[in-house]
Amino acid sequence: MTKQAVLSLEEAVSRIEPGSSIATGLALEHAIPFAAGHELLRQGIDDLTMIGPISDLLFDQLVGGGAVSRIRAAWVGNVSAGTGYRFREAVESDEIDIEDHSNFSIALALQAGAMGIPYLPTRSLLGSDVFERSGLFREEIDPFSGDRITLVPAISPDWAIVHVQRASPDGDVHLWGNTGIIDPAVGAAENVLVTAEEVVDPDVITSDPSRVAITHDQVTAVVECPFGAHPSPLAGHYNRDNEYYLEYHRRTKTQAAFDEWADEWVHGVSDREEYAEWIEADLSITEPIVAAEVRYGQ
Amino acid sequence: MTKQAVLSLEEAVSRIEPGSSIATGLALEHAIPFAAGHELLRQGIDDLTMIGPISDLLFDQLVGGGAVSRIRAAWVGNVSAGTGYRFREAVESDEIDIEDHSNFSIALALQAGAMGIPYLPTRSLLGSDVFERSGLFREEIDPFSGDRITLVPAISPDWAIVHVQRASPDGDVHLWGNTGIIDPAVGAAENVLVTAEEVVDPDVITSDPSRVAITHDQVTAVVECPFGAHPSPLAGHYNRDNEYYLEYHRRTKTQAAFDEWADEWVHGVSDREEYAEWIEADLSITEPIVAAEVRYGQ
Amino acid sequence: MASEYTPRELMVSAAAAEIEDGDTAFVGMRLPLIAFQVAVSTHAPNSMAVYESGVVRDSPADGFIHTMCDLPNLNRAVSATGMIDIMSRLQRGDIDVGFLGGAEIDRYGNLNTTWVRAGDDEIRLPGSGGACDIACMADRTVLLMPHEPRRFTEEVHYVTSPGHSPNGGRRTDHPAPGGGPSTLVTSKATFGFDVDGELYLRSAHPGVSPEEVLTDFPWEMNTAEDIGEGPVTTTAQPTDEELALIRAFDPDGFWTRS
Amino acid sequence: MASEYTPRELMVSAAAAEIEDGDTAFVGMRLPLIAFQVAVSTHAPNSMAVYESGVVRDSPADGFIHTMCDLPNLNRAVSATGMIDIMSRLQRGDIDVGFLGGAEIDRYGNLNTTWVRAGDDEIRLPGSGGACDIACMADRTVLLMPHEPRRFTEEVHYVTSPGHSPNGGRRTDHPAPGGGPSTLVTSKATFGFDVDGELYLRSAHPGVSPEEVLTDFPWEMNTAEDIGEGPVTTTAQPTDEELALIRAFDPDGFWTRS
Repeated sequence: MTKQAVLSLEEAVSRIEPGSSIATGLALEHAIPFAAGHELLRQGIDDLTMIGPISDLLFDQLVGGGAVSRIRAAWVGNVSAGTGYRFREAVESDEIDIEDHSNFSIALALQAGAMGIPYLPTRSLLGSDVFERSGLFREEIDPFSGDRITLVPAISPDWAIVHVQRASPDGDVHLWGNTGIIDPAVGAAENVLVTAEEVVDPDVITSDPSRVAITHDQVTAVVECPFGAHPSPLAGHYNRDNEYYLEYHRRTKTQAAFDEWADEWVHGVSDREEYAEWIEADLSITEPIVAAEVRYGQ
Repeated sequence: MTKQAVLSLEEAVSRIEPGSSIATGLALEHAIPFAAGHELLRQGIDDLTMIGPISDLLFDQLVGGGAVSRIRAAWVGNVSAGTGYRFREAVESDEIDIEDHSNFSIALALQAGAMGIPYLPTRSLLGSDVFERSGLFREEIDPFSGDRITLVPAISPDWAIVHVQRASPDGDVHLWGNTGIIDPAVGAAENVLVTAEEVVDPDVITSDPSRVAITHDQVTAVVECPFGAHPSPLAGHYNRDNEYYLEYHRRTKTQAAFDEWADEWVHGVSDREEYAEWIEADLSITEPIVAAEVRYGQ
Repeated sequence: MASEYTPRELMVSAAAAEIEDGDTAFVGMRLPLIAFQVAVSTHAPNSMAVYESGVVRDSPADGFIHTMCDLPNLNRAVSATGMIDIMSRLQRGDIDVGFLGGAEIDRYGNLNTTWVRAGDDEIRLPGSGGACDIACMADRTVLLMPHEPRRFTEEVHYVTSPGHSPNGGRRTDHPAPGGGPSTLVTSKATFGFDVDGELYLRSAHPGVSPEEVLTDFPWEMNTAEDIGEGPVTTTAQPTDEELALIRAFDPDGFWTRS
Repeated sequence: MASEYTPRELMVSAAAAEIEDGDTAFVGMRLPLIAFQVAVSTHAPNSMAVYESGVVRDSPADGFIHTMCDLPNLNRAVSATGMIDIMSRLQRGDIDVGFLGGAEIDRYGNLNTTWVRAGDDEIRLPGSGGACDIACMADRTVLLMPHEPRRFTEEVHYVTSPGHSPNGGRRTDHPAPGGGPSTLVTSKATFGFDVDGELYLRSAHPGVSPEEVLTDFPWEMNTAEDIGEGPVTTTAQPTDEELALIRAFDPDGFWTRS
């Protein structure tokens, strides 16, 4: 409830305890909090349960770094190249536990958490092995129509980690572009860590209350973290670094190869400023579009 | 699905058949589509089922004008003055049927419609007569926890009528400020009538996809209708005309008095341009606040 | 000496006092609109208000608000979304205190704003709005009513906003998940709810005798003293600062001077 | 004479042909990203695409998109919200056609993208993403797969994306509300699903014989002729216009040239 102070990435991530459940990668291939994820690896915070929809690469990296015990997600891999080798090997060798979801079932589970209800009903899942081979969902009869329906129970993560375009120091957030399941996850989570491309004056945020996607009462820590979503894109800030995903795919077929990759890209990086200097591709916005003016007032 | 042509208010409203169910007044005291409502009265479209949360005055006017057979709502009256006399008299004399809701139960009913599911569960209602004296809701046992829970069945109105700040001629909409239950109602409705303060070039709307609240595939008709929400306020455009609400309260204690009021304010008005000239109060925005810049691009 | 003030100004002051620093308050129509602004301007600077139309605020509006949707209540707001977001905050237990009004109340704090009886007739009132939801799910609720004996009844004609269980234990044996009513503020007195969820007299407003208050109820009502909470006190008068704020937030006295 | 083209370019062209003018398509990863852009640029100018990340588009992106979330796919989009909005459109029946891939398929169009068996080993694949939801709830689905016999199986190892009922009648006796698979496009042929929901060969791609296609399946597969739909045809080649568009939307051939 109280307003937040801006923390360093190191300090903010250190508040996450080993064994926590963390929802992240919530905007699908957009605005993935890679910087925060890599800091989890640097600090050796492990035994994590990762929760997400499609996870484009970050979950694979966290698995490769030994941080993960369990995944509750709809898809884990590399959207550019398909397989995430670290995820695949860990699941096949039973090193991590996997709870299979569809994108909608994980969205509904978090939405139920955000709404403070025990479950949400859906017409999806029935007839699939996502339903049949899971002990999570229930089939019930809709008492109004008599139809078969699936109930998806609520998930309330310990943490949601979100990367956004701009936040006030207090933790009020402007976010635009694809948002995936950020809203439900933030509503459902016990704590929210916001990494922001820019920390701005509160007046910037309060100039446009309808753009505010996360309010400070929901936020545990705010970090200013330029390029915090790289290699994923951030609307208005930078494009996707496709080559990074392809290079990662080529370089992480074995654990030893991953460890070498991580020594370079995760452990060899002291902070995000240094990291930003490593990026070779020109990802900058060269054809900006400015949103049409909107006024409030009285 | 196909894009829309901009219609006159008269032509757009004439598409609504007598006997329709209409959700409106969805942003509570903000952006109430009074212009469209008054056009319903001028055209004598009746036997309507009105659906809404708090209805600040418009439902009372529609009842007074004889357009309504049934109301499914959480509150009907005059937020400035309390009682809506036309509503009260019609309910007490059994001229209209009333289905009592809470704000959340009507929101959830429309949200269930928008989500395409038969019901939504809630922890509200149980223990109240909103639940006990209604045949609509069901009490069930949450199969996960064993707790008692209420199921709110979906409502899918024939029409939603929404007033917005700006729309493209195709029917894509920018809307900001309080939105109440506009999103669920638009998702649930078979048809959507958009009255817009301004019809703008499509480029204005597409400059900011995250501001788009209604997409053209959901819209049946678009009307340019300046001052279409008066006497309610519209964010960025005009303030609330409080005196109108008080005058209405003073002038509509009897049906005859209402008829006289309506002759003046509804039937005596040929179009919204003429209506705008009648407004005496200065409701203009004298202290504008411009939303901070947002960029997209690639 | 405190300044002159109206009964409604005292009610606003008493309602504001029910908001603790750090609280999130669910604010609806009328007096609570002013009370939140007073609280956040005085003793509860870290409080926040949510409004079911979609607004979240943590500061007073810079201009009179007739309704939650008036434009000054949107300017510089924390956020503006929609009702599902706001009600979800309520349903998941994030709302500390909600404000409710009523045309009728019974000893367990059940409120009626839907139908009342007048002789053989039934009189239709506007209905619940969000009141039923707030009553069911807020951690605690504060009830505001004009002090008129006809409003105090053994059994409300319609339970719009549920109070405590008649079986004792407040909300223990009640299906609503929130904490239920904690305080009633009328234009003559303030009341609490005891361990069994029954109303008791806590303080009488300046110039009102506790006995006078008690006779307005059709049942034998306990006082703070009866339940071991110490003597019935005199309600604190609004301070000069509070009165100045109330008159700034309601400059024509529309909500608070009549 | 048509130009030279790759098998994937033909698949994109065939997939684009499955989008009718006025359709709303649910588009995921890879080839369908290109196919929608081709369709909306040619025969289906009034079609629209939704992406589960939150974007709705009715025009091609002005730049290569590796994923649905690439910035060119957001620019000048119809709207950008979140997954609950997009999936709600699907669940309420507003999606005409959805695209799915699979590592394995059986005769009823059940798809597996979760676990496959290789000898005694199980190989873990990325999982469903939104595929299960699209398969359950879209009015119809179009399936795209490389034409490799190991992918065609009597029983998929895991039903990620449900197809038709094995009891006949397509989706009649099946709990999923959508219409189920309507077309399979491989790198050698296109297939329909008959009244019982079983795959049948509709057309072989240029240079491929129908017999060669049929022997790749472990069951006796019907052809269009067998079920009275006329002879097996040759799949239409991509037109020069389509190829030019495909190469504009995928300028380095990342998705379509390898």
